Amino acid sequence: MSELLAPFFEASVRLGVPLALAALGETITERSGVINIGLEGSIIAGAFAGALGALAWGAPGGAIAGLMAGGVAAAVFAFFALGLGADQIITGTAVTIGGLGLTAAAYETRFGPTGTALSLPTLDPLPVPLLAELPLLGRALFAQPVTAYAAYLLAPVLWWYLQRTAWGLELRAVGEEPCAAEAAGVAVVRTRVFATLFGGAMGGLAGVHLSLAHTATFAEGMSAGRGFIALAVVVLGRWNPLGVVAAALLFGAASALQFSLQALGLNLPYQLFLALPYLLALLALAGWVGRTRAPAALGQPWPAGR
Amino acid sequence: MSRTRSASRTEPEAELIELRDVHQRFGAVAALRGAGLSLRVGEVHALLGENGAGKSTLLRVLAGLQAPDRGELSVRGRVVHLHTPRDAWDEGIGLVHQHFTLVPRLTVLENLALGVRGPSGGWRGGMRLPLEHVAQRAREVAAATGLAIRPNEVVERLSVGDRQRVEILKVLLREPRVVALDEPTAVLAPAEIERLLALLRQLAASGRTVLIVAHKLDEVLSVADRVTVLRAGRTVLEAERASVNARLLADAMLGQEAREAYDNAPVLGRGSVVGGNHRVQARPGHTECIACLERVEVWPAGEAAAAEDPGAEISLDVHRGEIVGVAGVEGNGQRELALVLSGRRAPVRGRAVLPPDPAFIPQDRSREALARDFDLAENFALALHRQGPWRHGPLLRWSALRTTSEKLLTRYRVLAEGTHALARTLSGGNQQRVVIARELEAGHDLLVAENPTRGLDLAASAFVHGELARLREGGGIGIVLLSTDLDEVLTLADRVFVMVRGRLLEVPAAERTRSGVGELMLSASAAADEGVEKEAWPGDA
Amino acid sequence: MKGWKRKRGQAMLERRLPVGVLRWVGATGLAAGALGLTLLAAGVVLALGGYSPLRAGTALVSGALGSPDAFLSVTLVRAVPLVLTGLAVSLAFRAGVWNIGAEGQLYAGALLGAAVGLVSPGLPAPLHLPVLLLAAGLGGALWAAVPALLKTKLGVGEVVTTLVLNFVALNLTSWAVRGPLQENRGIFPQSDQVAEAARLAPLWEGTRLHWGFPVAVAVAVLLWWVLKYTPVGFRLRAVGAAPNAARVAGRIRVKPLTLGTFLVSGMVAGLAGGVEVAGVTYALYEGLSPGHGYTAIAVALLARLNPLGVIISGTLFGGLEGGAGAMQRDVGIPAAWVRVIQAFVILSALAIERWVRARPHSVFVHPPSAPGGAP
Amino acid sequence: AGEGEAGREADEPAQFALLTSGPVSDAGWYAGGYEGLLLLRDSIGAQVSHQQTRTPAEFDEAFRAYGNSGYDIVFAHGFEYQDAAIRAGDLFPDMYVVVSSGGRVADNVVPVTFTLEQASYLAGIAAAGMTRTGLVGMVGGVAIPPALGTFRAFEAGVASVRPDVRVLETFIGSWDDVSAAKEAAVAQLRQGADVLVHNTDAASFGVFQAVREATTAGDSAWVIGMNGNQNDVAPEVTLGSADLRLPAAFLEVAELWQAGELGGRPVYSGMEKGTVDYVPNPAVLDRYPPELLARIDEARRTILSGALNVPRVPYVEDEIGVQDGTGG
Ligand SMILES: Nc1ncnc2c1ncn2[C@@H]1O[C@H](COP(=O)(O)OP(=O)(O)OP(=O)(O)O)[C@@H](O)[C@H]1O
Ligand SMILES: Nc1ncnc2c1ncn2[C@@H]1O[C@H](COP(=O)(O)OP(=O)(O)OP(=O)(O)O)[C@@H](O)[C@H]1O
Ligand SMILES: [Mg+2]
Ligand SMILES: [Mg+2]
Repeated sequence: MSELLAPFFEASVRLGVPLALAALGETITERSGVINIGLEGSIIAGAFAGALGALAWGAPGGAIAGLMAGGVAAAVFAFFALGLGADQIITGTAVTIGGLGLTAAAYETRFGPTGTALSLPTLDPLPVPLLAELPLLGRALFAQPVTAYAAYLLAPVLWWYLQRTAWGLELRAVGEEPCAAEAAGVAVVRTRVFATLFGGAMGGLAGVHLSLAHTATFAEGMSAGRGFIALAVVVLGRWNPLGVVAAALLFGAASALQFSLQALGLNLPYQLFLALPYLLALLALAGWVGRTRAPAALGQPWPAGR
Repeated sequence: MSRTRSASRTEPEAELIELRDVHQRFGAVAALRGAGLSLRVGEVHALLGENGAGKSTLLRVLAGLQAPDRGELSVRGRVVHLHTPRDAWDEGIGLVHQHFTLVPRLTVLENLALGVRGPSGGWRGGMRLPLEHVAQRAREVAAATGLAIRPNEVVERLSVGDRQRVEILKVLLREPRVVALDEPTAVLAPAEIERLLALLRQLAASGRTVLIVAHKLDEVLSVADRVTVLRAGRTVLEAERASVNARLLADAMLGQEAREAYDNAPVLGRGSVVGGNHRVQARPGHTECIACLERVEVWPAGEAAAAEDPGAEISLDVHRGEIVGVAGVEGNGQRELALVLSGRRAPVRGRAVLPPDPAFIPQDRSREALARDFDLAENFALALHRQGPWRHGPLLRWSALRTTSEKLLTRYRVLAEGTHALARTLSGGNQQRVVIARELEAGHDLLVAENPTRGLDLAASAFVHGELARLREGGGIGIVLLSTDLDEVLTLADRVFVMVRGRLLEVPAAERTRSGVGELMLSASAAADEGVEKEAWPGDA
Repeated sequence: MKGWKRKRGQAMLERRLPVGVLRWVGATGLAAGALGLTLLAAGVVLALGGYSPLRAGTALVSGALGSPDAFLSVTLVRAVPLVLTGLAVSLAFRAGVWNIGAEGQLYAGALLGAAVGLVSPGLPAPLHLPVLLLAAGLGGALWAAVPALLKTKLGVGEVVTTLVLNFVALNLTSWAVRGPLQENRGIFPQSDQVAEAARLAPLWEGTRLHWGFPVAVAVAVLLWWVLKYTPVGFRLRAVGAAPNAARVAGRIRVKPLTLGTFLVSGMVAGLAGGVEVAGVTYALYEGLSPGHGYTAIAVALLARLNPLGVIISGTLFGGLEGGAGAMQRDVGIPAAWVRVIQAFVILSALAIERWVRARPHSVFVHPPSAPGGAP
Repeated sequence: AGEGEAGREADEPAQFALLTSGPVSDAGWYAGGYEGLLLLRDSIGAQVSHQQTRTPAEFDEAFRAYGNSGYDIVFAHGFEYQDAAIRAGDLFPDMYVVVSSGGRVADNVVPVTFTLEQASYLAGIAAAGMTRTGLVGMVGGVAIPPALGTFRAFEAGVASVRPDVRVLETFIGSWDDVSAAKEAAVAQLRQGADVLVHNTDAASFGVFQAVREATTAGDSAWVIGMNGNQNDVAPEVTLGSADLRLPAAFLEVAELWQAGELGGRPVYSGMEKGTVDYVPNPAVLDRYPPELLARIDEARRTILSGALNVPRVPYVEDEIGVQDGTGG
């Protein structure tokens, strides 16, 4: 049993981590009342910049580069959506299109129009001495690349930040009732810009995981819609960092299950397996996470009526 | 934070705060056109004016929420520019808003702590959240001021009265040198108003400066040292309390001729604007019963309140041509009673026989009565769109709705850009006028009104009182008036009840005096302060 | 207007200029600057890639409306599904229903529509097309019914349920074209072609523009009229604008209204799928839509949720994508670069929109809202 | 239609266009098509153009555009174009539409079938010869006829050597989701498979990475490339590639056109024309058991001799004009 389950859990974590990273970032962004659907753009930017950086300065350098690239994509979003007060959804759409396009264009310019099979320096798994030996979940949780540990650590840290710090309180207030926050002396726009940049950087880190920690290569559009799944994960996790990581791992497990089941040679239409994660998400929503409310000011421009 | 000083030196005899020639336009509306205000250390200063005169706008300017088109603000003779509320805090100016600025989904304590950085400030200030510190201070201030709050309750579950207390506490916690309050008494029960006014004096005595906006002259005159009157955005009077009386102030606010017009206006019938509260003879021999409650329970079982007093039942008949007055402190169930009577909520237990669709003037103006982002015609349509004159078969007749709106706006003297103005842009009192105009126009058999004159200037409330009286005289409609304003209830109601813990106690004719009813209400407010009260807002499904 | 924060040191200026003007100048400058920056960035990026921004621009424009045929056969044909899905989105958003699922509803509509279109011989010719479109609408409504019921019965937020169902619909289609609906020899993942009688004829011979366009326009006008002049439409807007006020002051039963709106929104999106099958592809493919349902959100919002505006913004996006194709063919700009340009165009449009709205408030003494505050 | 080079003055260059429904930077199927286009530009000095189209609606639009600007051949690189191709052929009699692995034929609509199955069959033999666990795997992108064809042939090749060997099959539902491809491969490896073949285009890099990691982890595993020579993607673990030389095939078509022999019937391009072959990875040639290499060559010979018919998914219609709308 365990020789069958252990690899499944490992795959679940590998697939869950990028979602967790992106969704954690978006959680902070959305808690500040900003919905950044340009997240996909940040992820692909992070994946590509990570690849370039890794080629130039090795994997760690790549990670930094990816982080920053994700932030830059978010900065464009912030400039239009928060600076100019343009519609957040439209701006996010543009950033996603632009991110996918720009990375692809740069890739073709740098590696030839027909592309090349890059094999990049990788962020290798770092087994945690004793924990990794644990049965069943040991390797799944504690023989992972640094990006996974980043997700583990950030979840409680971000929860603490939101619930236990003055900044976190201000951020939540801005996302719920910006007028009230402003009246209390909170700088609404500055708070939102910070939250957006952070979210973008996390998206970039998710991209880094894809290109450096997971596949050791880059391909056009390899983010494959994970930015949008991350948006769903945020809701599944009820805008709570801990819940979000759990939801991300659940989603990862569902995807992993789909491959394991196909490998088992079950004779069912493969589309059923591909739809599995989404059907599970639907069940989860209908089941227990459904009734939560989004931050009251989510997606609304500030100052109001602008 | 950003603050720019001018070269001018601080001269000793200067006023504490000096606002000079402030102008503020909103589109076509000139909210302020040359308003001025001067505050001295240790005084209670009253700011008066009609609805839409510009009081709130002036306060928002003072609180750094509104950078005016023109005008100068000096603190202790030093010219300052307030770009953000934080600048105002830094100058020691704190504002209690007319429309609440609390975050509904945060707890009371979190709301109090919001924006309060620990003594360290900066990075470390951002890292630590001084909740226990704030709680401690809050307890002290609450004890000193008698503002009872429940720190861990989520704000959206609080009654309007409770929210007002939190708002005031939130400002006092920051120990501002200047405390500005925009119509703080509007939502408080008489007992609480007494306490608040006492508190304001006490603050002034301790060297703070208090600026209060209120529409009830008796309240104002009882506390104020000095008075400033705004009319149509201009400062028309600034005087010592001693040198003014009610009539003088009314003249200043309305302009003499307007005031006289009001006094002799037929709709008002009896009484005069000043004082405003005219006693009306209860009409004998009521006609048929228009709405009746039989052994109705208003509190959902399991709610603390119900648990306190299981089987709290209400039986009530409302007849055509009478006004049933319900006084009481919020949190004793009159909110729920209003929802049941108006057919907006089914009774928890018991039977409620109601006319087709009762008119309803709800308590929470901005959430339940108006669609803030709809224009005025659309807001009128909310209640009117099902009725003949405004329907063309299955279609809406916007032309008719517009004309009706125009008519009502002028009739109720609503200060607005026109029927296209968004409800959001109206002053508090003008919003209330729109609601009243609409619900009275709907002309149904039953009218349920919660604090109908909340936020109205005295002319307007006198007018509304007149309207209610007139409708009652007409005899076609039954009215239930739920109000925290004792005078209102005593003046208008034919029968007076007090709501205590979900029970409806009729006040015998003999005891229908301020003191008599006051007694009952005090016991009610005691009940509320015990934390019995729980408000389930309708529509939080 | 308010919230436009003045910087330190502007105090001096303010002595001379009224702040209202300052704010306006500032906001306008910001937006204008944004536009300039965006265009500049686009130019620079293209130049870096070794492509002439000028030729790119001209190709984009001429590809979209360089000739009558370009406009009719490219821009408008592409506009049809965008307008319909855009309408679906704007209707839902108007009622405060955040339906992100137009894509899935489009596929569901296409699936059911194609299924009907394939039953030949069967239906009498004159009925075949109407029934196809009806079925498409039904498909979309059914697909929307899931999140709609979850929302109204269980209180489950619709944003994610609709989003997630998009992916399910894609896989369902992918399975259908390999299963029940696969072409007769059972080889290719696509359906057979629908019966001639079930197709939308071209509007003008020689162009690709089909009767789906008038249909889309008709739906737009209808929705606009309903929102503006009917009680139901008014209630729908009220529920979207202020649910509590709608319930308490307007005595509107919010849930039935929400449910209804959700279904109609899904129906319109489904219609988009049916129209694509009946008017353009004549068969069901798994790659039928490149994400019209997502673009639709931008289309609807750009039109400020006004159904008539959707016709314009939909056509705009249609032209943008059509012109993009021309850039690849005529100037040899790779698809990747074209997407970059598209992003820049959208951002520029946003900057312009901000610029226009940055005018002093007094311009809108009477806001241009029609009776009932223009839907 | 049908007279090729005739009917145009010699001086003006031929105009060829390429349509792909994916990015040509995939270092695989689409990239091959693009290289083919560039080859035509350089070898016969044709004026070329490329458009990436995503939806059937865009297919029609692109064909019209090229037809209107008088292109001679549009290479529609994928079966998904076939219906739009027939419509276009109808509309523009003078334009040839060449549909890669298409199924429908008309006077000026020509399906080109690359019999990659032949190479895939040999790959199957190699896999069967190398597997220790008796379990091999196939990772596919989307289940389309060409992909399925190669998989069926691969299975046949395996069975021809060791009927006892089981073959796993996984589809990831995408051509560019590298992570998904990798996880699918990992799942098969964990299942015990030790030779993997793929048909996932750009996503295939994930399969290579999975095998690479497995071998560094100590267990021996092999991967076989597809749709091109991928032997140097991961030289140390790549057994060989079912190579597809699309440029050669494109050139062949262009020459047919110049000779005026293009149209009316499908073009088959396979091993016999050198566009398809199984290429063992020279870097690991020494790891092949000699008899296995011999066996592969043996099979290649029988295929070329026509004695062995590699199983394929037959998707080209048998005669001309069975389907509606075939103009001429
Ligand atoms: N944001 C705004 N947009 C447009 N007009 C506004 C806005 N805010 C205030 N006004 C207008 O400015 C005028 C003054 O408003 P203000 O709230 O200061 O009056 P007020 O004295 O507080 O009245 P009330 O006693 O009813 O509170 C009103 O006519 C109001 O319609
Ligand atoms: N008493 C009521 N309580 C709650 N909602 C009501 C009430 N009366 C009407 N409604 C709302 O109005 C809708 C239709 O009611 P009604 O038919 O009375 O109005 P209407 O203007 O005649 O509508 P229409 O003419 O469009 O059918 C109901 O579905 C409900 O949403
Ligand atoms: Mg006010
Ligand atoms: Mg009706």
